[in-house]
Amino acid sequence: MPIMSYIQAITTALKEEMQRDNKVFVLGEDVGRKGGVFRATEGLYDEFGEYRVLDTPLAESAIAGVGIGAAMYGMRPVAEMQFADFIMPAVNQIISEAAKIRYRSNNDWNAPITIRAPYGGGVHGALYHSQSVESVFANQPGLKIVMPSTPYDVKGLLKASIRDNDPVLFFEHKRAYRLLKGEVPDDDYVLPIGKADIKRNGTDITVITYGLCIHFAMQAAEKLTEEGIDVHILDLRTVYPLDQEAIIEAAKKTGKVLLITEDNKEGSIIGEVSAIIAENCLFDLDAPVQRLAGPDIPSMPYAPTTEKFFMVNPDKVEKAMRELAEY
Amino acid sequence: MPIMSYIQAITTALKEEMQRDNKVFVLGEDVGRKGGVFRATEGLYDEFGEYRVLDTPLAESAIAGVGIGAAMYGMRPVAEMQFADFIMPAVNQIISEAAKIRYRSNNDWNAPITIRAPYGGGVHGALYHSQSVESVFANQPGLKIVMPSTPYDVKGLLKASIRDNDPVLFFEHKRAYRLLKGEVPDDDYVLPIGKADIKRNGTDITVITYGLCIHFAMQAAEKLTEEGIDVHILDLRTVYPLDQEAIIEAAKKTGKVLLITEDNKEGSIIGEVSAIIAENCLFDLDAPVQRLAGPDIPSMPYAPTTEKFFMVNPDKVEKAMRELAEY
Amino acid sequence: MTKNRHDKLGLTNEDVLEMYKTMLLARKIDERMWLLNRAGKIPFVISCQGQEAAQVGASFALDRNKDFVAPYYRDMGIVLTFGMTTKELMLSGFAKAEDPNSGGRQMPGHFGQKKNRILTGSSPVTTQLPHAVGVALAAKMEQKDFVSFVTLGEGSSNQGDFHEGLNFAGVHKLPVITMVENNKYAISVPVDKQLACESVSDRATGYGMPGFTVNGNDPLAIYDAVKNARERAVSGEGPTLIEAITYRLTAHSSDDDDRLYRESGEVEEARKKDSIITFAAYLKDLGILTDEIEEKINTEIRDTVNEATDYAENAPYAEPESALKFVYEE
Amino acid sequence: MTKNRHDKLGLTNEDVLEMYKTMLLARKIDERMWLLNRAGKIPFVISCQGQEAAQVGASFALDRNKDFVAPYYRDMGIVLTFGMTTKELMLSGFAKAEDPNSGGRQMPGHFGQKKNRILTGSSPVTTQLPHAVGVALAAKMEQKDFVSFVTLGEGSSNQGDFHEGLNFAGVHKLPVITMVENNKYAISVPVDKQLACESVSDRATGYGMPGFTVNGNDPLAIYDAVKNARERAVSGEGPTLIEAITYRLTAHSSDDDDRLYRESGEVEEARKKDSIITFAAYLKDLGILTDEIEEKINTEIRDTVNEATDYAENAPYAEPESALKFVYEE
Ligand SMILES: Cc1ncc(C[n+]2csc(CCOP(=O)(O)OP(=O)(O)O)c2C)c(N)n1
Ligand SMILES: Cc1ncc(C[n+]2csc(CCOP(=O)(O)OP(=O)(O)O)c2C)c(N)n1
Ligand SMILES: [Mg+2]
Ligand SMILES: [Mg+2]
Repeated sequence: MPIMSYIQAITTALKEEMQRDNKVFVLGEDVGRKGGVFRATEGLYDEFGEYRVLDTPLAESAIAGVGIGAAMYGMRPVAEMQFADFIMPAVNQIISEAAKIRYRSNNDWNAPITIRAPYGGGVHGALYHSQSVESVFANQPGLKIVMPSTPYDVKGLLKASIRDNDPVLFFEHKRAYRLLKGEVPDDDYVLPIGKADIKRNGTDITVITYGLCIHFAMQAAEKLTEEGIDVHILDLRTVYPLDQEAIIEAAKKTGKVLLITEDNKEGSIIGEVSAIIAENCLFDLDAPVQRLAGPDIPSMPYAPTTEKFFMVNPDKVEKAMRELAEY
Repeated sequence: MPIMSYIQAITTALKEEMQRDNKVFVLGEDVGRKGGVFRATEGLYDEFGEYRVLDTPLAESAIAGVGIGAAMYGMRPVAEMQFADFIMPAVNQIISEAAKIRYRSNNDWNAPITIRAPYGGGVHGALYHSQSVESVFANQPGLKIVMPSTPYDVKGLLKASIRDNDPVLFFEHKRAYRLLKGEVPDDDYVLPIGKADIKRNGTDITVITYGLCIHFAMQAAEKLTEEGIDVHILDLRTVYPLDQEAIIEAAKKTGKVLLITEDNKEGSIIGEVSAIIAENCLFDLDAPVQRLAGPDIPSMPYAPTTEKFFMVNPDKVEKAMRELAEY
Repeated sequence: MTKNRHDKLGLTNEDVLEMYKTMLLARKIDERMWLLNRAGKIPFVISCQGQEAAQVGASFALDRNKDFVAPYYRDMGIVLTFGMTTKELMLSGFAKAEDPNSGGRQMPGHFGQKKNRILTGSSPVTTQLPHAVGVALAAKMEQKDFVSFVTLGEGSSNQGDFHEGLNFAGVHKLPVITMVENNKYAISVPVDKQLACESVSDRATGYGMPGFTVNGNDPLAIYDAVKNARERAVSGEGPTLIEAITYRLTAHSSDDDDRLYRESGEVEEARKKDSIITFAAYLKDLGILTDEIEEKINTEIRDTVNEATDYAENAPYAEPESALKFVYEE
Repeated sequence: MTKNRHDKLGLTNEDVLEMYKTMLLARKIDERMWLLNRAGKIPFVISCQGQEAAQVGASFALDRNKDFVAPYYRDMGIVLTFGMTTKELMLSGFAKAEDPNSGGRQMPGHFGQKKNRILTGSSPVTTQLPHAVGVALAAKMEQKDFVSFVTLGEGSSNQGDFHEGLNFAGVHKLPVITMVENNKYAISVPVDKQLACESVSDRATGYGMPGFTVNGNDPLAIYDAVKNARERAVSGEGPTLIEAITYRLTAHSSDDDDRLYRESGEVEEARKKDSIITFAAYLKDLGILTDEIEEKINTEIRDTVNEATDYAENAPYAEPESALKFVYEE
């Protein structure tokens, strides 16, 4: 099986879907000739031409809104927001429109748009090129939010998102782009949206997280094996709507749960995960539900000292795991 | 003490603050001559003139953004979003700008803007005049979100919001406007932002909620007294950042907690409340942390059958309370 | 003596009579809705009154078998022309399950009907503009010869989506026609507190497209403008911005009291130019609308509206639990 | 023979020399930042190169003791003119605690300094425009005679905030001057794929204000335009939109490779019109910039930049825990 980076898996998924279905097209800022500021759409402009890899004016509400219109017509737009932080001008189109089109028309219309955006920190991106923005959208029925953690999942979930008949927000960790590599089959596979995935089987403590933090958790878990601590890791993969069953099962499995997000703690996605556990597994718990997250400050600063202070990393994860195991 | 409606308390607070400080001004759609679509700014145009009660063009991002600019200069704008549902075009100005101005300038600049908006359902408002939108903003350090439940709290908290040196979102339940009446002192009092308030002391179960649901909970609690069930009710009042201490104390008090919101369940503010409890009070709990909320559908429909199906009401609250008490 | 102005536009006498009938039908449905609202039977009305000529004139200039429309809440004249029935509109007014727009989920005025290519609309204003641009982008990509047509109020033309959408359309020369129905008010705010420019059409240059200001009380003038815009669009010349000067004859909605902010004299003045009266006069002067035909039309419309009202009033609401359906594909 | 053009603008020889010095200083700081970036000492640079004349010409036309500015990330020429020092800029480049813009919290180019009335800026483009309008609204409400001045790129003029902000300013005739620095590219996207109009200034009519397109390589032309706009503004005549035609001489930022999307010949061509060269030539022709003065200026600037670099490089970063401070008032 070929080994690919996380970002190569994105490009591959896009390319294969565009070859498969000529209704699929990409639009966004600098996605065309330049191939995207992260080069996620590299080569697509040459292969598919200007209109299927469309450089738009600098206007995110139009990128989303025009995409939604095209999707209602029957196209399959894949819109790129250059950074997740810059999705904010498009919030009205996403929450008021995309999320509600099927519902408000009583199933008459639908908007199969995929909106991709790189999120996350640890790349000297400062306040506005580092944010996790999923919680802004994670209370909007009608939307699905996918946040993959491996190249394999990226390809299967991006394809599933593009083929989905409802709007999907697809957030890609920008530090994962070139950091993470893994086996990605050549076949045309899709993975189910809405399903969490056990990334590691273990018996002592349960870690539930998503995105780049899966990687940190896997690293930390390896280390803790030596100390005889056996970690179970659940990758949410879809952070809205959550896979409640999988969460409940994973929590019950060990009775000790650590939730991790790179986002600020208060109001993040893992609060909901904790609530699901508190509602369904109370008597299976042997320890309070722990959360490891960024501090409640607007976003991570630029200076390396303070950026590091903010970011979740394998050491912080290992420490939190060990404490929970010893609880 | 005078008896006032919820909306009269709004108007009174605005008027008193404008009299007290001529940097305070109101801006928004139809707030001037018409006095607002709900009449919250009634009489202010006549008293303070066009520029202190400014009818703006129909453009929410400008209402927020121009307000933020004026606030940075040293004014104290109170911006009205005509319905909370229509705050979405202003999300970028609120999240990227207002929330981060103090932080990003390392305390050099600040933006003392208050943004008022009527939220909530039960008024035949359909999908776009019924939403609870707080969770969109409840993960944004730098913002404060106030959601009062009584005329008394309205006056004290709106004054506090206007005087606060940071941005405050102030959400008013539109059905409470004329439904709720209560004693409101003539004095110039302020109430602390960030502090929850015990609205009823009880020993059997704890209900934590905010806004109009406090009213439902109080009604249900009265009924249950007859059955010998004694309900403790905590009013969050500020839903971001949450008053963790008060939440922990209230949860520990009875060991049985019911969280209520009118918002859709998944990803709502009460998920975070539950997480705080799961993190801090696990061994004090005698029952799983219960949540009563709207269903996970985009918003409540227009038809009375389906609107009623969505809305939290005293009956649903009473039923949930009784079940928890009997757990 | 009144001159025939529709001949040279390629409109037959039947066409213009049909236009008038549609305008009148819209007016009569709207009037009935107000009565029902005042009688406590329906919770909300938002009116087309005063804008029917612009709506119907424009729709007649489109291809009703292939073009897409993205109407705003006042556009009863457009959706009627595009095939929505009186009964369907009444079902929507009563919020009944059978309403094709939303199954009673949305307020009246939130149009949408896929089989007639009426895009589903929402309450936040101007969001439909980029949608129409998106449909036009699809037309260009797929090399189809349809256009999309989108409307909004003059107040709504101050939203960012107006700017972003029209610039996008201009850059890519997309087949989309935008008609701003300038009815002088955005709820209580008069146009001079909304717009810094003289005419909304002044904004067209900024988006590299032609802009026209047209008398919105004259369905023929609007027809002409939209017809030309459509020709430009399908021949690849790009988008057009049209401003229709109209007047809002009712309060903003059934929740509004317009006496708070405008003089009744102003409304009286506007009523004199009401297209329902002036276009009828044009047709009468030309002998197209005879007394006999008029009576027949009136009776027909009355019957249609009565029947639709009865039907809708008696139709069932959606089941409570049906609220859970269609959040996602099922 | 070169004609003296600054006299009749009311500018002395000292003034224009000062302008030139500021332009050159901005250029030299910027060049140093690139060297530091390529040497791995600072993670990011975003340049003013090619836009200094517009920035400095405009700032000199403002009242540097009372006007407010809301610059965008390339505006080193503006903040230097408004009182930010080379050392402060270097502290920001190195993200050090002492950086007055953000204490090292933001990337370089995210300007802000209250004592000099430089509004704090962010990364999402165009959000600063409504802020400047808000400051101008305050000026009007408080009957003060200052103006606010805001800049942005031509690509950024397609954001909704441009439209909403300028219309607001136009309706209320607010004392705000907007200068779009049209450098022909928005990252990789050339201006003809960004804007449907010929000139950004074509958009002014839509906001009821005058619009001018000015040669951004000529600090005197820009000075003149902004000076007139300022007079209009303080005398209550309202806002002005100015488009400065410039060229981006560097890649978009240190993360960009512009060879992917533009020909080097195009850049070479633009370098010939570089204001640092052409304005120096003007001053030399008039005998204002002598060889002696030039050498002195160069030495001065070199020393200043060296000193600032050394200082900033050796200055401490903010403490890790300091990240927790100033979320709210403390
Ligand atoms: C984004 C948004 N903000 C506010 C509203 C509330 N609102 C509904 S209609 C309206 C006025 C619209 O005026 P205009 O665009 O001129 O259309 P008209 O009603 O006059 O036809 C307002 C403010 C809304 N629907 N959407
Ligand atoms: C809202 C938003 N979207 C995207 C970006 C990413 N971005 C940064 S600069 C830029 C191009 C800006 O072009 P222009 O306005 O012409 O200014 P220039 O850089 O050419 O001076 C883009 C797309 C951003 N900063 N903000
Ligand atoms: Mg109007
Ligand atoms: Mg540019």
